[in-house]
Parts: sequence; structure tokens; C-alpha cells
Amino acid sequence: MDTFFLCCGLYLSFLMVLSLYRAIFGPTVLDRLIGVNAIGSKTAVLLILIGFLYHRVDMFVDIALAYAMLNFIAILAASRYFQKRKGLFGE
Amino acid sequence: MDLIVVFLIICGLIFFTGGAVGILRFPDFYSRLHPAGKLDTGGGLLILVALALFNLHHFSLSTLLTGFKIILIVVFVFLSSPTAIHGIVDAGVRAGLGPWTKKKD
Amino acid sequence: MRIFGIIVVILTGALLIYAMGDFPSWADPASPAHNHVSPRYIEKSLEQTSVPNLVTAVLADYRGYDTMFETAVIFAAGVVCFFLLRIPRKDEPTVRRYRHTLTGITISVKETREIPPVLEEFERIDTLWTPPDLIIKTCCRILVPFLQLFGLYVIAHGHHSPGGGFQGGVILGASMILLAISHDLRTAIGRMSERVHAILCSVGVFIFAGTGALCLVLGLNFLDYGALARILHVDPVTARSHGILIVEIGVGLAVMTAMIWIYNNISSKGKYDEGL
Amino acid sequence: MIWQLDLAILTLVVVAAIGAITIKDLLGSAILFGAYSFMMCLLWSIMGAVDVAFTEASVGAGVSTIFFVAAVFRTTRRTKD
Amino acid sequence: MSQHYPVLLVTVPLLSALLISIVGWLNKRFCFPIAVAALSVAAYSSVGLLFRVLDEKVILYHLGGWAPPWGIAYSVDHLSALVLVVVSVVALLNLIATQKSIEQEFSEKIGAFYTLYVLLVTGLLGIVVTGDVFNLYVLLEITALTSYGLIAMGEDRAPLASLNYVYMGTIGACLYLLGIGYLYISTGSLNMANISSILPGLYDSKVVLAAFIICMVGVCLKMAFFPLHAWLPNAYTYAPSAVSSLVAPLMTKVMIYVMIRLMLTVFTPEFIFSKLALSNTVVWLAVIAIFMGAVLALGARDMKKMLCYVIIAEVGYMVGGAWLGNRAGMTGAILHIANDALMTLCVFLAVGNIVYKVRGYAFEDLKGMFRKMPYTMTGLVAGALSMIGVPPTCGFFSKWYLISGGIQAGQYGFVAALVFSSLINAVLFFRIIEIGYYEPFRADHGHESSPVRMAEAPLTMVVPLLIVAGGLVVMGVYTGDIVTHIIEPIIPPAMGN
Amino acid sequence: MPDLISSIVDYYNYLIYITLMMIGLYAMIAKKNLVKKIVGMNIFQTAIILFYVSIGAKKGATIPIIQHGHGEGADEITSSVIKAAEYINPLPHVLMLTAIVVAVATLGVALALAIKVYNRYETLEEDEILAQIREK
Repeated sequence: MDTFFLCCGLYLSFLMVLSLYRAIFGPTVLDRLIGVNAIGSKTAVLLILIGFLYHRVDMFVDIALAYAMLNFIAILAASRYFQKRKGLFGE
Repeated sequence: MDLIVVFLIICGLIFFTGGAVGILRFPDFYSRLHPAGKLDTGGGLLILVALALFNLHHFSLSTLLTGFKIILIVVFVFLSSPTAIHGIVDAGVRAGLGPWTKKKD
Repeated sequence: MRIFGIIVVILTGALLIYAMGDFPSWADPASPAHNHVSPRYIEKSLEQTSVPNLVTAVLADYRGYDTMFETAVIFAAGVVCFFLLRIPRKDEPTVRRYRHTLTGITISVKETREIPPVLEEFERIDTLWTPPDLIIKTCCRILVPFLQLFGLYVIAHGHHSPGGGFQGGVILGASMILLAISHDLRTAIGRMSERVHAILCSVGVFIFAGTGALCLVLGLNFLDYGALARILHVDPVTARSHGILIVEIGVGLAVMTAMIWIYNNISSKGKYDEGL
Repeated sequence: MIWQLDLAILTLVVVAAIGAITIKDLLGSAILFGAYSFMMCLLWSIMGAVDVAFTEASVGAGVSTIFFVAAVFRTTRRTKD
Repeated sequence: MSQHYPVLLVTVPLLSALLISIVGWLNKRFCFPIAVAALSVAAYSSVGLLFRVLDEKVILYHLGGWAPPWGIAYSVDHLSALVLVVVSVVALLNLIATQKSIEQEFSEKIGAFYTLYVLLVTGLLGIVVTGDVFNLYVLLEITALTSYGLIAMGEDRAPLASLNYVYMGTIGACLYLLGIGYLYISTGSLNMANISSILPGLYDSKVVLAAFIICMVGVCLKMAFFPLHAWLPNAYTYAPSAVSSLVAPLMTKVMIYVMIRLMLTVFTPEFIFSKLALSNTVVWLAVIAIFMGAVLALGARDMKKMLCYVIIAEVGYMVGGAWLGNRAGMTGAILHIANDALMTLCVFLAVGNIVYKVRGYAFEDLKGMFRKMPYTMTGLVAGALSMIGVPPTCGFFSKWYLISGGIQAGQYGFVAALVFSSLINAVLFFRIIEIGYYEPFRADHGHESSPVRMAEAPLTMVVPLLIVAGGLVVMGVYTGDIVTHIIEPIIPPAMGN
Repeated sequence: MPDLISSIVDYYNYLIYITLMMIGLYAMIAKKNLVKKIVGMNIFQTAIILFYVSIGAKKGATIPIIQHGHGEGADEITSSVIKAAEYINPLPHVLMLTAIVVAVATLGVALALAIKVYNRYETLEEDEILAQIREK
């Protein structure tokens, strides 16, 4: 089962490359935001997978939970910027 | 049991793949939000549920607690991810981003 | 400047890569770093402090003095942000806008007071005319207590799982920041005013340093939690564990309030009026 | 330590770091810095440093991104490099 | 109680900084007395510590009751006791002397100011007293962070200068941290004494060499050694006068203390002077630093900036002296830490008094100043004489040790640089004195009365200045005692004679 | 082939930390935007943290939290012998927790300073600020 989890993890990190492409080359900032959000959701899953690979998953759950929460807050803050400042390409 | 777990995880990975490809290939911001909002959340849910199930292999109080916490993450992702996407959409609308249409020329 | 930067970078990189040749290979159990000081931490800390999380044990007990100054650093950062940015209260009136929630009519009022009273049917709008979004508001109202509970859990459970005062404190602080983002900065300040979080920030560090000083008063060295055994009526090992918990609470308090303090000052440019 | 994942994430980290300093938009830079922190958190949990990973998850991914966005909100997004 | 002096020294200021922060929100009037009390306790215990060290050589204090390689230990020897006394006394005097100008400049945020001030002093004292390399880093950051905040509250370009200081200071501190990492990976320990007992077997390792170079570059960045000095002049010039008279005497000197501590205790002199062939290079860099500092000071158009460049030259003296590799040079460097702290304090306090009264520190503002503020100018002249190196003041003696060390080592370039910079200092300060004494007082500062009335700064500002000025002479008189009793025992016998 | 992989694995972490550090350093020296420099500063600090955590890693060891059941008696824990080889070295983690805290504190202060600079000069570009200063 460990090998399977490892393969899943590697596959997820491959998918992160795709999201990272959007995060780096996204034409607008909001596209980048989507890319980062996607990376965040994959990372939370990956953290639990790493926990299974270490056979100590009870230690990693807290991290994943905190991670998901703070990712959410960060995304919300960035989107809040556009709700207050109009204009996508500068001031 | 393992079979269900593997099946769920593979389903989740397929969802994630769809999400990643969608984010990469869709033409504009609003359509990219669709895979980001739905497929990523769905994939995350499936894999997390599968892992919670796998965790309950050795049934004891502590694994139950861990499983419960994983389910808590599921609930949390289910609650927060759409909200975050909603926030992004709202930002896009307020920022005056027009939706993509198939132009003739 | 760019060429100068490249030159500096290449020189430094060359030095570092040159030194890399003598490193022990990655994750080598025979490396000197694993064999001099740390084995004792791993083998003895459970019986000396009865804390299974080695990082917590080393952080708060063996090297507790570092942690005390780490907390002082974060406190200093809060004070510096306040000191640099905060614009003291001025009594000249400012224009504020309110929207009648039922009809959507907006009115402007000239006010001098810092925080106006909460009105049932009028909703305050900031100068950029963005009322907080209803969906986000509702969702975050559900999430904030949950986050705070989780933060407290992380602080309290730091002995047995990853976590501790610092992480829990950041999560608690983030919950207040979430409130400020989803509702309004003013709502968050209404829950916890500037004076309260400024004082709590120093109180947090004070708990840490005070615990150390208490140990000194009780006759042992500074931060030697074994001295607390006399007050807590337990054996010295358990006293160490309790001492670590007390200290973690102090760290959590200081970090939480420092985060809120820094965020409030940065996001409102020191006016404490409206934030992100 | 899981070296396969370690190598993969390390490579991603470098890409994210280069992205964060080359983007000609401060908000985008701040957001990518958040992504960089996500991966750093992952990297540390791969190497078994759970407490560090927890701290990075709460500080790097959460609070410091918020600080950046707040600071950019209060200044400007414009940058020439 | 006296066995707790090392820790009281640091924790009493820390606790009272927190207390000031709380009290500042309730009643601002109590901030200043608490700060004075805290620094007095620190000064008292540092003097007590100095006397204990004279008897017991090295005092160890185990924090948390853990033995050194596992826990953090404080170790106080003659060198650290000397620097401790200097730091705490300078901080206390400066606090009392600048009370008025602080109240004038920060009436709103006085609580926050005193909190940061006392925290800064805490950090400096901690750096001096600690015996653990990582603990030193944390304390370094606390001093750096508070000084960023304090400096940025000055006028004009202060925030920009402070931001540059943040970048440079962070690079410096991070490089130091990296150096510790290199030491840790090769020795596995963080305690200074323990590292130096492990290191002799590893002298040929590239890692140790890199660790040494990285640490030194980091520390040099922090102390503004010549090629890396770019942040210092602006940061100190535009800082509020109360802050610059605290930071200018202490920050660079404490960093030089760190350098000497690393050289003597962690990397032993055998490693530095026999294994590495860097000695010549560093001394020549110091020579360039002294020349550049002196030349740039000539070009400066206001007093604070001129003094900043003089500080850069002085950093060159001490680094050069420490790297000469013989007893006299090291003695001169250590003695100069104490002397330079005092004389910089003296000069900056005088400038602070002038700024308090005249609100400017350009050379034109000084016209007729001898008639207007005679006592302040007396203090300034005393500091100036000491900086030039005129015999009864202490500046002469440390310079004498440095020069004799340079001659012993055969570094005639260094000797020439010392003499040259003394001459330049003479030119600089006599220019000031000339402007202050002979030029008529300009009437456009508000008072149109042509016979200049005496308008001295308040008594609380003048008296500490005169005490410091007297201290310069006293230090000069007792130089022999200080050298034989305090400095001689710390220089390891391996340094030759 | 396995030799090649193992030698890559042995030094890849260190190489990447050097790369990241150089990226951060370059950003701090060559970029003209003040906030960009702060981003570079953070990358620089994180690179050093990566170095320390790489020191702490240990083959065949588990995370530094001693394994035991929840709530079971303390006697049982102390009786079983804990071997140092089984757990990852906790000391670098402790140091890096402190370093992360310092990094976030520095970040807060630097951003506050950047806001203060912007208030005065209305721009974040270093060259434009210097031009404004020179005009005066």
C-alpha cells in the first residue's frame, strides 16, 4: 500500500506542476489565485498521504487542518483586495 | 476494504486530473473557476474519505479520533473551498472582468 | 546594479558549493550533527520532562531561553509596527457613509467619534463602497469559533502532537484576522480593542518571563521549571511538564495578539478605521 | 524522509521562487510567495519536521501572505521589475 | 543573589520593558522612572559582575538548570564583563540625558519608545553575556528589530534609510545563522566552549573554513566594516537624536565584541592566524576603511553625517587591531571598544543637545555656539580631543596600543592610516570649533538680539554630558589598571607577546 | 545508475538550498522595488531554514514525537528504551521554529516601513525615490 500512496503523491506533485503553470503564467492575478488555490487543495491531501507514508497519520492531521484553514484565509484576503480596489491591471 | 480505498483514491485522482487540466486549458477566468471549484473540491473529498476509511483498518480509539479529524477536514474543505471560489468570482465581477465569448473574427 | 548582483551571487554561490564538498550526505545517520548533542535529547527528554513531543520539550525546556526571546522578538515586532504606523486619534470630524439596509439609500455623516454605535437598520460602508459579502460573512461566522477552538486545542495538545504555543497563537490570531477580512476591521476591533490586545501582548511575554523569574525566586536557576514542584505539589518531572504548558499559554497569547496588532496596523495604515 | 517526493517538490520550489521574484505585479508576487510557502511546508513534512511544517503552514502560508496583501493594498501594485 | 547576576542583568530589563508597555497604556508618566530603575539594576549588576569576574575568572550560569552542551549557558569572562559595564552605563546615561528630547519628539508614543529602548538594551546585554551561538542570533535579531523601529522614527529620509538597514541587517544576521549551521553540521554542538573544544580536529575541513568566512561576513555587515558600510551613514544621520546617541556608540561596538568573541573563543587564534592567511587581507581592508571613512567625513556637510563616517573609520581601527595577530593589537582593539563607546556617546550627546535647542545639525547652525551653549560645547571639545587622540583623554592610549601593535606586526600601512585619520579628525573637529567659536551667531534663528544670550540645554541634558566628558579623562588616567587587570587575562597566550 | 541516483539524492537538498539562497540574494541586491526586495528577503530566510531542516533529516527514522498510546500509563512509556537512531534530530527543528518566528517579525516590520516610505514618496521604486530626493 505504501508504494501506491507514494505513486499517488508523485502524481499529485505532477498535477501541482500544471497548477503552478497557471499560477506563474496566468494572464491576470485572479488566474494566479485560482492556480494557488488548486495547489493548496492538493497540498492538504498530500500532507495526509505523507502521514500514511510515515505511519504516523495522527500527527499530520492537525497540520493539514490548519493548512486548509489558513489557505482559505489567505485566498479570501487576496480576493478581498479586488473587491475593494477596482481594476485588474494596475491602479 | 483496500479495494474500496483504492477505487476512491483513483476516482479522486481522476477528479484532480480533470481539475488541473481544466485550470490549464480553459480559455478564460470564469470557466477556469469551474474546475477549480468543483473538481478540486470533489477530488479532495474523495481522497480524504478514502484515507479516513483506510485509517480505520486497525480499529481503536485513536484511529477513530484520527478518522474523525480527517472527516473534519472534509467538512471544512466542503465549506471553505466554495466560499473561497465565491470570493474570487465576486472579485472578478467587481474588477470588471468580462466573460469569454467565441468571437467571430 | 544587476551585474553587481550577479557577481556577488556567483561569488557567494561558489563559496557555498565549494564547502558543500565536505558535507555529510543528506540524511546520513552518522553525521556529527546527529551524534553529539541530540541523542541525549531523544533518549532522556521523556523521562526528564514527561513530554513525548521532543520538539516541544527542547523548545520550551532545554532551550527555553531562546524561546523566551523569540516571543520577545514577536512582541517587539508588534510594538514597532504600532510605533511606526499608528496615527494618534484626531478629533477633527471625518465623513462616514451608512446604507439603509432595507431601502439601499446611502447617507453621509460627519462624525468625530472613533467607533460609532451599532445600528439595527443602518450598515456602515467604507469609503470604497464595498459592503461585506453576505455569503462570505455567514460562512466565516460559522468558521471563526471553530478556528478558535482548534487554536486552543493546538496550544493545549502541544505536548503530544505537533503544535504548541506558537502555532496555536497564530491560528487564534488568524481567526480574528478572518473576522476582520470577512466583516470589517471595525467589527474585529469591537471584539477586541487596541488597548486590550496591546496589553495582552505584553502579558503573554510576561507570563513566560515571569515563570522563569518565579523559578529563580523559588531558589533554582532561571527557567528551571523543576522549582515549580513546590507550588504545584507534584514531582519535579511533572512540574516541568506543567511549566512547559504555562509557558506555551504565554507564547500563544503573545503571538495571537501580536499578529492581530501587526495586521491591524498594516491593513489600516495605522488609522484603525477600515482595513482590507 | 521520502526522497522521491523530496526531489519533485524541491524542483517545484525553485520554479515558484523564480516566479515570485520575476512577476511584474506585486500582488501576483505575494500570491506566488504564498504558493512557495505551501511547498516549503510540504517539503518539511516530507523531511519529518512536523513542528516546523505546522509553523510554516500557519505563518508562511497564512499570515505572511495576508500581511503582504494588506501591505500591497495600502501601497501600490505597480512595479517595474 | 549574586550568583544570579548574569541572568538578572538581562531579565530585569526584559521584564521592565513589558511592564513599561503595559503601563504606557494606562499612565504615561511612569514609563521613564521604570526604565531608569531597570537600567540602574542592570548597571549595578554588571559592575558587581565585573568585580566577581576579577576574582573568579569565568562565571558560568546554566539557564533552566541544564548543563552546557544541552542547555543554554551564560559565560562571563573579563572581556564580556568589561563590555557589559560599558553597555549598561552608556545606556543609562543616555536614557537620563535624552529624556527631554524624547518627550519633545515622541509625546504621543512615549510608552512604545521606552519599551523599544529597554528591549534594545536587553538585546545588547544578552549578546554580550551569552555563551551559546544560537542564542546570540536570537538576541541579535531583537536588537536589530528594535533599532529598525527606533531609527525609522526620525525625520526626512529616516524610513528609507531604516528599510535599507533592514535589508542589510537581515542579510547579515542570516549569514551569521548560516555560519552557525555550518558549524553545527560539522560539530553537532551549539555551545561556544564546546565547539572550540571539538574544532581542532576539523581545522582542515572546508566546512569550517566556509563557516568562518560566512560568520565573519555576516558580522562585518552588521558592524558596517568598509565595503559593507553603505547602510550606516543614512541610518544614523536621520535617526532621532536620542536614538542615534544610543545606537551609534553601542551597536557597532557590540558587533565588534561579537567578532572578537568568535575569534578568541569559538575559532581559536591558532586557527585564524596560523591556518588561514587572511590576516593581511583584512588588515589592508581595515586600512582602506580608515582612509575612506576619513575622506568621506571630510566631504560631509553636516555634523551627524561626518560623525557617522568617523564611526566607520573607527570600526576600521578595531577590526584592524584585532586582526593584527599580536597582543598589543588585540589589547588596543578591546580597549578601543570601551573608549570609542564613551567618546561617541559624548559627541552624539553634545550634538543631541544642539539639535534640541537649534533644531538643526548642519555646520551653519553651529555659528556662535560657544557663546550660546558653552557647557555643551565643552563636552563636544572633550569628545573631539579624545577622538583625535590627545594625551590626557582615553582615545590616545588605545591608539597608542594599536600603533605599537601595527609596528610589531610590521603593518606600516595600518600605522600610516591611523596617523592619517587622526590628522583628518583634527581637521574635522577644529573646523567645528572654529565655526562655533569665531563665526558670529546668525540672527535668523528667531532671536534678533545681537549679543547672544546664553541658552543652554536643560540641566538633565548637560550634566550627563559633562559626566561622560569627565569619564573620558578618567578612563585615560586609569588605562594602565584596566589593561593589566581586565584585558591582559583574556588574550590567550597563543597570541604571542 | 543507482550510484548516480544516490549521489544526486545526497547533495540535491544542499544544491537547492544554495540556489534558493542565491535567488533571494539576487532579488535583494538587483531588484529596485522595495516590496520585491522583501519577497527576496523571505526567500533568503526560507532557504536557510531549508538548510537546517536538511541537516536534521535522518534515514530510517521517524518524526520526533515519541510513539505511545493516548492516555496509557506513564510507567509503560519510561520502561521501554528509546533509541536515538529511531527519531529524527529535534534540535534543528527547534532552532528553525525560532528562525521562522524571527522571519515573520522581520516581515511585519519591513512591510510597515515600506508603507511609511510609500506614504512619503508615493512610489515603491528605489530609483524614483532617489530621484525625488535629489530634486529637493
